[in-house]
Amino acid sequence: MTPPGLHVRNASLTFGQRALFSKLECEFPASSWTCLLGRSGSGKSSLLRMIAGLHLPDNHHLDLTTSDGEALRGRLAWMAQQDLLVPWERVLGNVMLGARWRGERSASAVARAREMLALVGLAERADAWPAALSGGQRQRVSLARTLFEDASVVLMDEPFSAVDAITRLELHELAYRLLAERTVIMVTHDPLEALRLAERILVLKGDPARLVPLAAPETPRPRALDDAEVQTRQTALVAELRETADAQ
Amino acid sequence: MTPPGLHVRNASLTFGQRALFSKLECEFPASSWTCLLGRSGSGKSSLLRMIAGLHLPDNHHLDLTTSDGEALRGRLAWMAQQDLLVPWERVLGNVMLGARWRGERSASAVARAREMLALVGLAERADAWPAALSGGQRQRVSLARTLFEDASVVLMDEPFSAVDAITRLELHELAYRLLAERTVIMVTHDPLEALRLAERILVLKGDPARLVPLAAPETPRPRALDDAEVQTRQTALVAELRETADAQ
Amino acid sequence: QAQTAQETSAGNDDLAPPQMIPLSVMLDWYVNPVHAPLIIAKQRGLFAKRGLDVDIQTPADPSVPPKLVAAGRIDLALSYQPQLHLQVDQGLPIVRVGTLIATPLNALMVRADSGISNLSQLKGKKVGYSVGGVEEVLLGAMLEHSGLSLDDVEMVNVNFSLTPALISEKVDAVTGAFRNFEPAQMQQEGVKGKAFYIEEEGVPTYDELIFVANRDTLDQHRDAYRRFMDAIGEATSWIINHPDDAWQQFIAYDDSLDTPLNHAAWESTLPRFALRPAALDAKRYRDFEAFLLERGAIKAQSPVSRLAVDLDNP
Amino acid sequence: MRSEYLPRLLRPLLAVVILIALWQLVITVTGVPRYILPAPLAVGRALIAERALLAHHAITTVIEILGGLIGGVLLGLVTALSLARFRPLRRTLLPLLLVSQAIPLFALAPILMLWLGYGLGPKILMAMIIIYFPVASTGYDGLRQTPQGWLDLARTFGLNRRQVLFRVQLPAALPSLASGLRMAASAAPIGAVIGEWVGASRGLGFLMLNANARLQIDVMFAALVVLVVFAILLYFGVDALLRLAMPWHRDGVATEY
Amino acid sequence: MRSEYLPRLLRPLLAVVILIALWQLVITVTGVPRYILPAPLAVGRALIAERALLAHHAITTVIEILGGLIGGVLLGLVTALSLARFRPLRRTLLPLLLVSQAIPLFALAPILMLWLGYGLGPKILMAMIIIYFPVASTGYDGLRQTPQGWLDLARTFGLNRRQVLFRVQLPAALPSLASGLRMAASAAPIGAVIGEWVGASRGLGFLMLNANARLQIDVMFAALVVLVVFAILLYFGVDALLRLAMPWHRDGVATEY
Ligand SMILES: Nc1ncnc2c1ncn2[C@@H]1O[C@H](COP(=O)(O)OP(=O)(O)OP(=O)(O)O)[C@@H](O)[C@H]1O
Ligand SMILES: Nc1ncnc2c1ncn2[C@@H]1O[C@H](COP(=O)(O)OP(=O)(O)OP(=O)(O)O)[C@@H](O)[C@H]1O
Ligand SMILES: [Mg+2]
Ligand SMILES: [Mg+2]
Repeated sequence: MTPPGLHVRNASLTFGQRALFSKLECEFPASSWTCLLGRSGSGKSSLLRMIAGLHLPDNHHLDLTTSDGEALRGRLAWMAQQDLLVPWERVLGNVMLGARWRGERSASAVARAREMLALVGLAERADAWPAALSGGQRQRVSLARTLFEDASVVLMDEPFSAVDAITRLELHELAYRLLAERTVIMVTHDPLEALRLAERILVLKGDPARLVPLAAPETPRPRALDDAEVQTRQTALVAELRETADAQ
Repeated sequence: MTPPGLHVRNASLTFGQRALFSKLECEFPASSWTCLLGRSGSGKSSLLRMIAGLHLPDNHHLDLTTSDGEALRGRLAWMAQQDLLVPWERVLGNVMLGARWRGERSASAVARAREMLALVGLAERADAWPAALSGGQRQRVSLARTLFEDASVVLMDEPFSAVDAITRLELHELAYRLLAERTVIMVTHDPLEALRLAERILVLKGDPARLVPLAAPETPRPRALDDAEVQTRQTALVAELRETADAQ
Repeated sequence: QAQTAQETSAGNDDLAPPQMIPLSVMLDWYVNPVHAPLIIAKQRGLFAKRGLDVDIQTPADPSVPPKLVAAGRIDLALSYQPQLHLQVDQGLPIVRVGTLIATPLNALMVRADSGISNLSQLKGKKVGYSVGGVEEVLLGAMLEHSGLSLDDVEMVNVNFSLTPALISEKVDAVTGAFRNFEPAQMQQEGVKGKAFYIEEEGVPTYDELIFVANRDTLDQHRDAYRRFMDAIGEATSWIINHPDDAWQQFIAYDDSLDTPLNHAAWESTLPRFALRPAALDAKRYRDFEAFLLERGAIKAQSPVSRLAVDLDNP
Repeated sequence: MRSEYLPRLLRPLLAVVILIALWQLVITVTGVPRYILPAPLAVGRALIAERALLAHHAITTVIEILGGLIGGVLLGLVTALSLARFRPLRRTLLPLLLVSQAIPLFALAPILMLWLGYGLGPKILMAMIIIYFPVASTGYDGLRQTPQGWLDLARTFGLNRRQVLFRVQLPAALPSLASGLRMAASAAPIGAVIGEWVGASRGLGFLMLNANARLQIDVMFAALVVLVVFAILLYFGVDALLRLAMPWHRDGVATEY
Repeated sequence: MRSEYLPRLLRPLLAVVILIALWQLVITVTGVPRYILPAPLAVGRALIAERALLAHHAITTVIEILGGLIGGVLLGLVTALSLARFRPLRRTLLPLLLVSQAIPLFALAPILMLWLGYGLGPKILMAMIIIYFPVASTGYDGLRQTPQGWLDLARTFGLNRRQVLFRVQLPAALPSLASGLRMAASAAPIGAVIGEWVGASRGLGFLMLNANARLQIDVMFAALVVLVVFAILLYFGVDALLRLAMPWHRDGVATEY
């Protein structure tokens, strides 16, 4: 099960009169980790949804080809910007929701779900209802659910936005470890986070937006925050982002 | 309308068997800006809710006195961790929701709401339904709604978690400007954010948790990210947070 | 019952158990004293004695039984002569095969204290009725007999609540009341009623309760129906000869029949039973058909032979 | 939306055609006699021949339906709001409401008629009673399920209980309430008709009883058709109104899957 | 919960007391005659005197109610699921459903009797028809309002339409469906009774009509009381079951405000 690379062509999205982007093209090599940045409202979540093959309320179009020519369906995990926990399953049930919903019943799935839950630091809350979790805990359950899927292509929309700085660093390590060799596209707002984890950085900017590639550090990941390269590139990345802001 | 200071005593919170904290005491001086940090699930949101006088599902207690002896009700604005936009009002209606719900109808309110919306960069989306907003846009509407209230005590729960780095810096300036002289308590996960904005920093840590005060820089706010003091204190703050992690 | 079964088998030459003919009969309404001959015949085994296995059913709506007969779902139904004319006119293949009550029971009732002693005093009053199909026609005839017309009164459908509507003075008169029942009912509630008998007010006399059968299958069942009427006749005689025993047997059919009101109605119903249930008075049917045609209630005049048969004189 | 406009209208027409075909099929297959179930054509003829009569009676029924609908919806809303507002009321009032539902109208009808006479009043009341419960019940269910976050927000905004009820809980309950309103709309005609059976001298229910007793089954079914058309128009009318009242409410989303 | 237990049971009792007091008051004030509305005491006496009769008829009715409830709920669910599953069906099927609701049952009665005879069948069918619509209607409303996010999630999980319907939309629709089920429960007894009016020789509805025809109004009201008790028990029973089925569902939250 080697993860496929993705090739996106002719990605266009229009809401009413407003074209968010049109005819975007980009490549996500197999087993690469790409971070997608951009201003709030620039269309990052929408692009991720389109790659995941999800419905959008207005005109949109995207041609997707995989490097191995197989369909993406069934090999993909998507972590939404909202946690999307279902209230009628307990925390453990939410982690193994994919298996539950597909009707795969096995003891190993439960064990795996417990393991994922432990990895995100919520082992004790397995039997709680989602309503009894804090915001950051919910996000971690959602992350555990995504990791549980063990998919070869993983799309994550701001997966660490609601957790504290320390937990975030821990989760970076975790995600890096569990998603090594997968094709990952991750939307993030935090330039440092992108610089820690990304092999490739794309910035969605302009109106209509284009995808601007940015050089990521070459050092091994996950990079330390005080990695010299991280520090230097951060300035460039922030400048790049800011430039978008002024253009808008 | 000088903002009151707050004095919290005997703050206790227990969920089932687990005491999150008990008999906490702390002081929020009038017109001060306090940042509250802590690990995910440590009880920050709950503490904020209790100060706001909101219901919690289990055993909780808190004695609150204001420096001017008057009740807090009606002088308080609370921005929740979730955006809490109501789907049946358009964006503009959501910004002026407090006025709407209280039945205050005035042209000046509309003008003020438009102004707030413009300040958070969403002037053009005034007539959109909340469902048509991106995650960061929703959070900005929620922020605009909190600022619209023009309250003398402002409680904010991770108000900038869903916006990109640049927008976040802009919103820092905005919040600082509009909330100068107010008594502000802000929960945040980002140590840098706390160091940019806070006059006082409190870390909720331990089990059961205590409130550990931390020195904030003395330089005028909002501090630049490359402010030397910010940089040095950041290390201390992260260390403090991490220590919590290890203790847990 | 075992005894009667023995009697029947004794009458038969072969030793095989007697072939009982199942017969389903649907009453017009819940069991009440007007159904006494049927109930008594059943209670005393008079049907079984004649090789009939009679199943008595009750509807909640009197308009349903004739339809079920026409559709061949049940064999016999109790209905009313005026309705029969309408039903035949509408093409229902049904025909009268016997009579249970041979006079009208229908009456127009007012409160005794209303001061109405003559139908001409109904001008401008409210008249309650229970929709049956011919009330307007009958009331129209009665009013014209007294020099009024239908336009002089207001008719209100009170749907089976005749007595309450009258007692509480929501209406000034009710038509379609049964003379054996409603007066007793009013009496029981302490209100004296006054009845106007419709055959005395310009309406041709008719058979109130009749048995109807499906015309198309009549010949197959003629023999069974004949035996059925025979049993009804025997029951009727017995009731008239032994009214008190009959009452006891009647309430034994169903405990809940034992009410003072039913007892009062029982007394006033006895004289009304047809003593010769199978006998046909053809003139009544001819006259009533003509009456209805004249008043525009039916489209065409049917010959008596389509309306009613005398089972013994085919 | 877009160019689907025609099919949108065509589908209900299709439903009608299917219904009539089904109807005819039942007659052909089961051979049910025409005095029990008349053929569609006969009913069509009666509809045309008796249009004046039908219109005459329909007017009364329409007034009763609308009166009952307005009254029932208002009463239902007031009940739902009171139940949501005054918590201690609930366990006391709810059983009473259930009683009001569990009593077959025919048992109440004579009583109502005797008190209110045989005018429009009791029929409107009957329609109201029928409509009342779905509105009160779904309304109350909607009101008590307001997401806690909005209630918290309302509290910090300094709203009083009344304002919370009307400005927060009520709009939040709209989707649930809409469900009850749609149901109420389709039940309203039956309410009016039941009222007419118990005592009336006009109206489609009265006409049906009368035609039934006279074995003019085609006329009875013609009245029935008119009644059914009312129910359907009312349902879709209320549905359209609700859509207008909830412009933010995307629905049928699930089917986009 | 906690020590409120007693008051919880006391309140409904209070409701009963209020109801009886109200009833007696109506009689005292309006002087309504006993053949229209008997005094509570008379009905109480009838309840005791005729307990064997009532029990005899109640058994039949209970069977009809339960049969109708089970059948109606199942049929309603199947309808709601089909409507949600097959979008094009909607505009065609929905009017047909409405027709089924808008036809007064009495018009159908002879037809049903013709086909199904006088047994339990037609009564259960009638109860089913009455119960069916609230379930189908609220179920469908709930199913089509599934939050889009969960549907998206289901899609990326690779679920097929069937799985989405049963594992995502159905649980998401439960709170809405519960509303309909509660309504259906309280309507079930009426459905059975109406079925009995159409033609029966046993059951509380038969007993009521029979007693009514004989002006044994106290017996009729005694049967009514039994019926009402059934409706209330059924409502609270279904409510309790629904709470068990939705352990995550905090409700009455609004009243915590
Ligand atoms: N209803 C409840 N029942 C049991 N535990 C609860 C309930 N609500 C919250 N908790 C627990 O209380 C703790 C504090 O929650 P709170 O939302 O205050 O955390 P927080 O500090 O804001 O976390 P985060 O940074 O993730 O938002 C969490 O561990 C949570 O699991
Ligand atoms: N239904 C809709 N109708 C109109 N505009 C919409 C609709 N949905 C989204 N948009 C707009 O599309 C844009 C892109 O939204 P998207 O969620 O992709 O942004 P994003 O880059 O993820 O932003 P954020 O960082 O704030 O999450 C936003 O400006 C949003 O307002
Ligand atoms: Mg986004
Ligand atoms: Mg929190």
